[in-house]
Amino acid sequence: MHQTEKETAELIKQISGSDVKKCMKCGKCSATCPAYGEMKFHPHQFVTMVAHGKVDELLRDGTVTRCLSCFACVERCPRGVEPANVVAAIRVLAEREQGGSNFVPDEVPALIAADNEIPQQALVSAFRRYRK
Amino acid sequence: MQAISAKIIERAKELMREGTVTKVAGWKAGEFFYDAEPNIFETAESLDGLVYNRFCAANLSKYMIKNSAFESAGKVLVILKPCDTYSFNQLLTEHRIDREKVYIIGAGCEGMCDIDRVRALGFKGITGIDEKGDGKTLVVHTLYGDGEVNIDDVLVNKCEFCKGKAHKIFDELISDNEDEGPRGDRFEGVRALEAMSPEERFAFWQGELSKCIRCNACRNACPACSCRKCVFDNAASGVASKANTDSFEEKMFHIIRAFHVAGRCTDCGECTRVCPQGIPLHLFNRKYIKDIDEFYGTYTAGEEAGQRGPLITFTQEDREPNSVSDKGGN
Amino acid sequence: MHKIGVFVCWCGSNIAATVDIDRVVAEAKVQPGVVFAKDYQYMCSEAGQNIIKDAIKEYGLTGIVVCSCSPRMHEATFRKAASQAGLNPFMVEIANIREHCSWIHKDKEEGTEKACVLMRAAVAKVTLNTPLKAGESKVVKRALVIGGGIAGIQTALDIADAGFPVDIVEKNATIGGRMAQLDKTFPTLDCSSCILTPKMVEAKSNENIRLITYAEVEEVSGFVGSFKAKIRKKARYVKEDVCTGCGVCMSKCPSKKGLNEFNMGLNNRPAIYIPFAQAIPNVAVIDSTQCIKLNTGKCGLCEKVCTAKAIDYTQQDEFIEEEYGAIVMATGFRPIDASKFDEYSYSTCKDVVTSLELERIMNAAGPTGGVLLRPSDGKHPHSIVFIQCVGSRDVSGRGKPYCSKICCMYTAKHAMLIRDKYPDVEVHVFYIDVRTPGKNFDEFYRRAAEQYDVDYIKGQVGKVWEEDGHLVVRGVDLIANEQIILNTDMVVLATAIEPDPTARKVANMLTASIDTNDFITEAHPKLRPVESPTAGIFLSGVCQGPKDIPETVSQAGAAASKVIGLLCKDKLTTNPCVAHSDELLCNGCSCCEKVCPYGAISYDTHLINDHGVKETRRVALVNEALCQGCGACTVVCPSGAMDLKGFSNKQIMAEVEAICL
Amino acid sequence: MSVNDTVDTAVNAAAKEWKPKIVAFCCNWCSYAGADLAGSSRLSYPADVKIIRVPCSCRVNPMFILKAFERGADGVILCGCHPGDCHYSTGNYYTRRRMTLLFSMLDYIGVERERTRVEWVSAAEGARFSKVMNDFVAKIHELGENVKVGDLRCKQ
Amino acid sequence: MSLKKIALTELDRFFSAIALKKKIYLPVEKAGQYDYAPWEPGITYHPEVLHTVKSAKSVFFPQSEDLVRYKRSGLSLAITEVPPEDEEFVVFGVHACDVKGFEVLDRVFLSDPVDTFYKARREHGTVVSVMCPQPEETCFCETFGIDAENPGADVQARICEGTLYMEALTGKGEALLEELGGIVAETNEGKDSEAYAKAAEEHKKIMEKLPLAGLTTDGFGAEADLLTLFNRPEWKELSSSCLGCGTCTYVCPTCQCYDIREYNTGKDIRRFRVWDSCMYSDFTMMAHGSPRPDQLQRFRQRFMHKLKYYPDNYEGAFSCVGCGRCLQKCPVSMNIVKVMKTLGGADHE
Repeated sequence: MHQTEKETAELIKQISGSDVKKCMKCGKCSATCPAYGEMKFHPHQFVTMVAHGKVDELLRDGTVTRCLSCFACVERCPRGVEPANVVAAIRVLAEREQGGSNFVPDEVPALIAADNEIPQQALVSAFRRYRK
Repeated sequence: MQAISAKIIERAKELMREGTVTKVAGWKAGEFFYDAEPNIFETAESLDGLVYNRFCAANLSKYMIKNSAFESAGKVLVILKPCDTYSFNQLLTEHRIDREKVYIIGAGCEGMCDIDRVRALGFKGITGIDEKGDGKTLVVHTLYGDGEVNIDDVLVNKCEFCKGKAHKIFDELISDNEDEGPRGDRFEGVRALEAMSPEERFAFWQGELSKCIRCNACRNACPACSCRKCVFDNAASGVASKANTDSFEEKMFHIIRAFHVAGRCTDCGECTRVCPQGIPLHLFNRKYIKDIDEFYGTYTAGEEAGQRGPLITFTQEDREPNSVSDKGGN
Repeated sequence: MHKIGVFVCWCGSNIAATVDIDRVVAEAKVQPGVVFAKDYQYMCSEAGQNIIKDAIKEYGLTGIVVCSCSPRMHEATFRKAASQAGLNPFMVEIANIREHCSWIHKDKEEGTEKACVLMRAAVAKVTLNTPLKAGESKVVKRALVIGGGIAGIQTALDIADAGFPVDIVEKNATIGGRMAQLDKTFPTLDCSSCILTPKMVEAKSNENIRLITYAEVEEVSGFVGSFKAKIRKKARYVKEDVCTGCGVCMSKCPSKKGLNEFNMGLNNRPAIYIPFAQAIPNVAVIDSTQCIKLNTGKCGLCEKVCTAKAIDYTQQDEFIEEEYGAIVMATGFRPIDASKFDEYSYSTCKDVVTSLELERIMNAAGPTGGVLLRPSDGKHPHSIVFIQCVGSRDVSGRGKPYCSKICCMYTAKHAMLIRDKYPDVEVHVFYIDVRTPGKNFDEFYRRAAEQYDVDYIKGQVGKVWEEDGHLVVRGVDLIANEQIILNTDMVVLATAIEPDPTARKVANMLTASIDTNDFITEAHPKLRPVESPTAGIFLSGVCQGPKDIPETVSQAGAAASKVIGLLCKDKLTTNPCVAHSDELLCNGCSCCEKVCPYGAISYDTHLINDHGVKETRRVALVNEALCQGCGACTVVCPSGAMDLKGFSNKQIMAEVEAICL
Repeated sequence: MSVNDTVDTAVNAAAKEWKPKIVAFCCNWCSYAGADLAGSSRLSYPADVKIIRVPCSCRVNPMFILKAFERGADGVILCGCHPGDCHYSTGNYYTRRRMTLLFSMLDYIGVERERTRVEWVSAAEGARFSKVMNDFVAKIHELGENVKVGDLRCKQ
Repeated sequence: MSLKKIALTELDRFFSAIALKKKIYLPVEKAGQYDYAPWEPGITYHPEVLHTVKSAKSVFFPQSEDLVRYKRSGLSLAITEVPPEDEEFVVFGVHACDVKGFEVLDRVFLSDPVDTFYKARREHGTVVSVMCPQPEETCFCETFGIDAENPGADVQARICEGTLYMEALTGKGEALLEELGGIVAETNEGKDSEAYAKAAEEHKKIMEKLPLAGLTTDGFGAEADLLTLFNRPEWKELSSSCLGCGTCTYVCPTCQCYDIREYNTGKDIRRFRVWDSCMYSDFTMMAHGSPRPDQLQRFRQRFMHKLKYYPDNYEGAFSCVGCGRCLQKCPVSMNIVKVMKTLGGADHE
């Protein structure tokens, strides 16, 4: 179903249950994030972007897949905003979107080449999750 | 009980003659075997009319308020059954009786019978009742023939769920039975109601309470309802009412009455016994007794004089009022 | 026959915007008993009050209802006005159509309807009001100040200056409190001790002030004008009046493992000690947990070296009982425990310190003699990272939801002082917002950034850890939008402040209400900021909410002036809304006596004439001076003999009926 | 239009028009002040709630609550200081016991339990006051009109 | 006069035929007890029930009834009258004692000043009496000259062998039976028929065997000396058990005292009357207090009224009908029989 950017943002808020308005822009989430360097946008930015309803780029960009779901940001956030839940919500949306896959078979050889030890289970479950 | 009865009369006469007491509160023989009325005997001779039989259920402790009042001269002898002593103690706790002015004979009790239950078994025109020697059977003589009933089937509700046969306060005991502890589960009626759906409960109470004629027998017989002037009689109280002009008024009356005696009611059962409409009023009081036991620890009003009732004390950890509906069956 | 007047206030547009005033007035006019109704823009103004007074006189009103703001705001105002016009002040009822109506309901129709209902309820109540006469109670001309920090000292000094005796009860061995621990004060950078110690000395020498140190209030009973307090003076094992404070004992004491509380535990002190050099009273105290003599019976060195013979190992806790007319709470604050924030490694890295610890490190009388040294190895640090809002503005449960107010400024102060004294030290400050409202405050902060080149980074720190003998800080710079990693030598945490843990206990004792953060609630946040809702209890300093020194001092003075105002009176009028027992209805059952928290109910047996029936009965009597009017007794009274004046059963039921119409 | 339709329409109209009557007893020191704070913070709650000021929650007699129901109230809520914070030290502890028993009895006679409630709201909890009232009114809306306890004469 | 009859099994038809046109009150069971209430389909008549808890007087003189209403609009007061009963109704199953009770009330309420509410009900009500089933030991109606077998009223009925025989005694009664048409069958058996007479005879035999059969009103009534009776010392002991409740009063078919009260509904004010009891401490309460401050006085008042004051006022008629309800219902088993036995008899005159 086609949605406007704002509607998508609302959906993210709904799914995540996160009250992004509570953010006081302290940056603790970003300061805490171990995957910060991997991301184009950073946890505090996700929150702000969702709050402002500017989420299309966030959805298109692969940033959220970089999140390790370590929940450090949730743990540390002094305002209870729960950025990782926002991430999870965006992921869910991505999963729901047919063809919006972030993981294509072509990538597999490279992944295996990079890390011989990568468990097959991880790859299979990644397909299950990210490829529809 | 015949034997006890004779002993009580003898002892009462003795105490009166020697001047220990100037009057005796007991039961006086009536027209029929079952209708002895509470009476204040003022002469030793009149004590020949005193009876103590299976139909002396009336609790005499409330009469002691008036008979031990400051202006009341002399000492009064009162005959109390085990359950009556709880009421007496509670009245002592509340400073309503002057202990110095009362001499208590604790009378043994084997359970009192309810003439209405005998009638409910189909006996009409009862002209006399004899107790058989086995202590289990009553022989009922009626205008329409005689019959027998099992005493257990016609016990007064309070005796069906007897609290125990030990007297909690007395000056002397005339008794030939031993305490066997409580009889039956007195909360079974409450539990049965609790297990119903709210709609069923509402229908049950609606049916029972709509019979109420506001005769105040329950209140006036109740030893805990001993207010000099009841709020429902006091035009200035804002809740005064004399009759149930609307279905709400009997609810208001019975809930407030139950609340006013909560923690003070000794479960003497007089309310239910005297109700001319047969409303099971004890189900209100036992609900509160059960709640109090469950919420704040077992408490028996009148167990001893001077106790601090559950509504005039608290703990910091008491349960929250909003939680009352969360409780399960247990 | 009732003649009720109803006065409807517009409160400018506060009420008038969402309540149709004309309709309320029209509705009021048809209420039974109402003979007059009028509206005005500001009923509380002089002109408004005159409308009320004139109407009372002109129409011979027997009761009035003012539809206005909360009775907590202006009930007293209108009662006074009524009284000036010759109407008993307790014949006034307030319908709260502002806080409870116009301010919360946006729909005018809805607001108007509700305002009418509230007015109706107030009219229904006032028709049942009876004129009440306030009783009188004595005022004990002595005040108690709980807490001997700058707030308590200033309050006590001001009260003492007005000529009233004051007792300061301080739980520590010396007065001075937190301010004594500070090195410099913002924004003037003057020396904290230099401005505090003269006040401490003054408190000691003022003949109206009695210092009760090393003591705690155990019990308080009574009420405004005559509180009774029981104070436990803990055994200090040193005779306070004999000790000269020479300090010889300290140097001889063999037990030197006690943590120096004054230096935030950064170094040790002997078992017998004087908290700090300028302590008042300058008297030693023995730490009973550390003292060898008290624990094993051996040693006794201090007794031997004390030439003044001040040591007394047998000393016991003493109790002082005293009456007070007023009590001031000045229980102060403490920093919260920073170890809850494991990401900052406070409990594992010695070089992560709190601001108050840094304060001691910077202080000449501190553990390092005022030289900035790393606690771990005593080396000079080259870089320091300050982290702000540690536990402040934190609703996650680890911290406090409020802003601690002072941290931005003291961090700027620290940063500036360090850069000034040690220009080689790099200083970074991670901040969320820098809040500097206050005279010369922002200028101060900007000076730190501009003149002293302090590096202010907008962002927070996610983790601090130790690596190769230095600290690593990972934070985020939100402006640059990058995560940064800084190597540093020290980390300073601007920990949130919280009320001293004794505050809750004391507040409960005084029946002063307390908020969810344990700050004492003021009677009104704007208009009565230094009073507790409980009469006779006043608030001074941080126990009421975070504040800096100048604010504390001005609040202390304000509290003092309120106390003085109270103590100046010879008599207090007591609340006439007290319980009253109708002896004709009383059963004498004693239930009311058992629930009365003030022991205000007693019993008497006497002859009662109940409509011609004369009987001697035991009946309850209420001591009106002791009764505070809670009403607990009224509900346990089954016969309704016990009722509360001003909030009688019938009055409340009339309100219920009017509301449910 | 059939008879049933007419009835339905009438019922719907009544349902739309029905506004619950809610009586809130608030203690002077905490909850009334909390309500004031809700007001000054402009935290709205439905106008169906009408507040009666009492010195302490322990002043509230069960008779007042039954009186409210008699007169057609749909819900009664009682607010006081948090246990331990009572201005009169112990008042709300007694309230707690009394109301526990009263509510239990109302439940026992089959009256919907949620029509009565006790909440502790401090003077500082304006937001909570507003939330409590919003929740309570929502609950009463869910339960609908009180038909079980009330004097019919007052409803005619 | 001829009888009409209907089989007891057909009573439902009988009731529904009447109910088509008017309300019919009869003893109705509710949670184990019987009181007069309007008949509705599904309600069955229990001929074996001797007594309702409240007597049949509650139909003509209900426990509470509105008298007048006022409404305030603005500052003016509008008064609405409550119209007296204007619809016909039937009271079925009234036994002899209760029928006699109506007479006691009639003397009070229908004499000047007439009680319009009561009068309207009496005029619109048709009473169908029934010979009572097995009398109880507490019955003593004969003491007051009541013929239990022939209870009287508009229609008098008797049940024998599963059939209800009815005889109209008044015009109203005739009209009622007339209206019913074919529902009730004409019968050739006259009052002198064997079965009909036998039912009464057997009843009579039981009546003679009743333990209270010999009770007389000697020592009471118009001839007795008021002050002597009033001052008898036995009142003290007699009243010592009285709890001061209103049970005896409320179950009594002849007690007629009522209190007038007002109830403010918030929308209007209703002035209503409710049964009162002279046993209550607030009975006839006045500003200075109660004229009978002691329970002894209140107790005496009730029995003096039944046995002396009422006879003085109404040509010797007693205001007790011997139904025995108070004997069965008094919580402390104190009752008028004990009073009569203690104070009555020739000895004391």
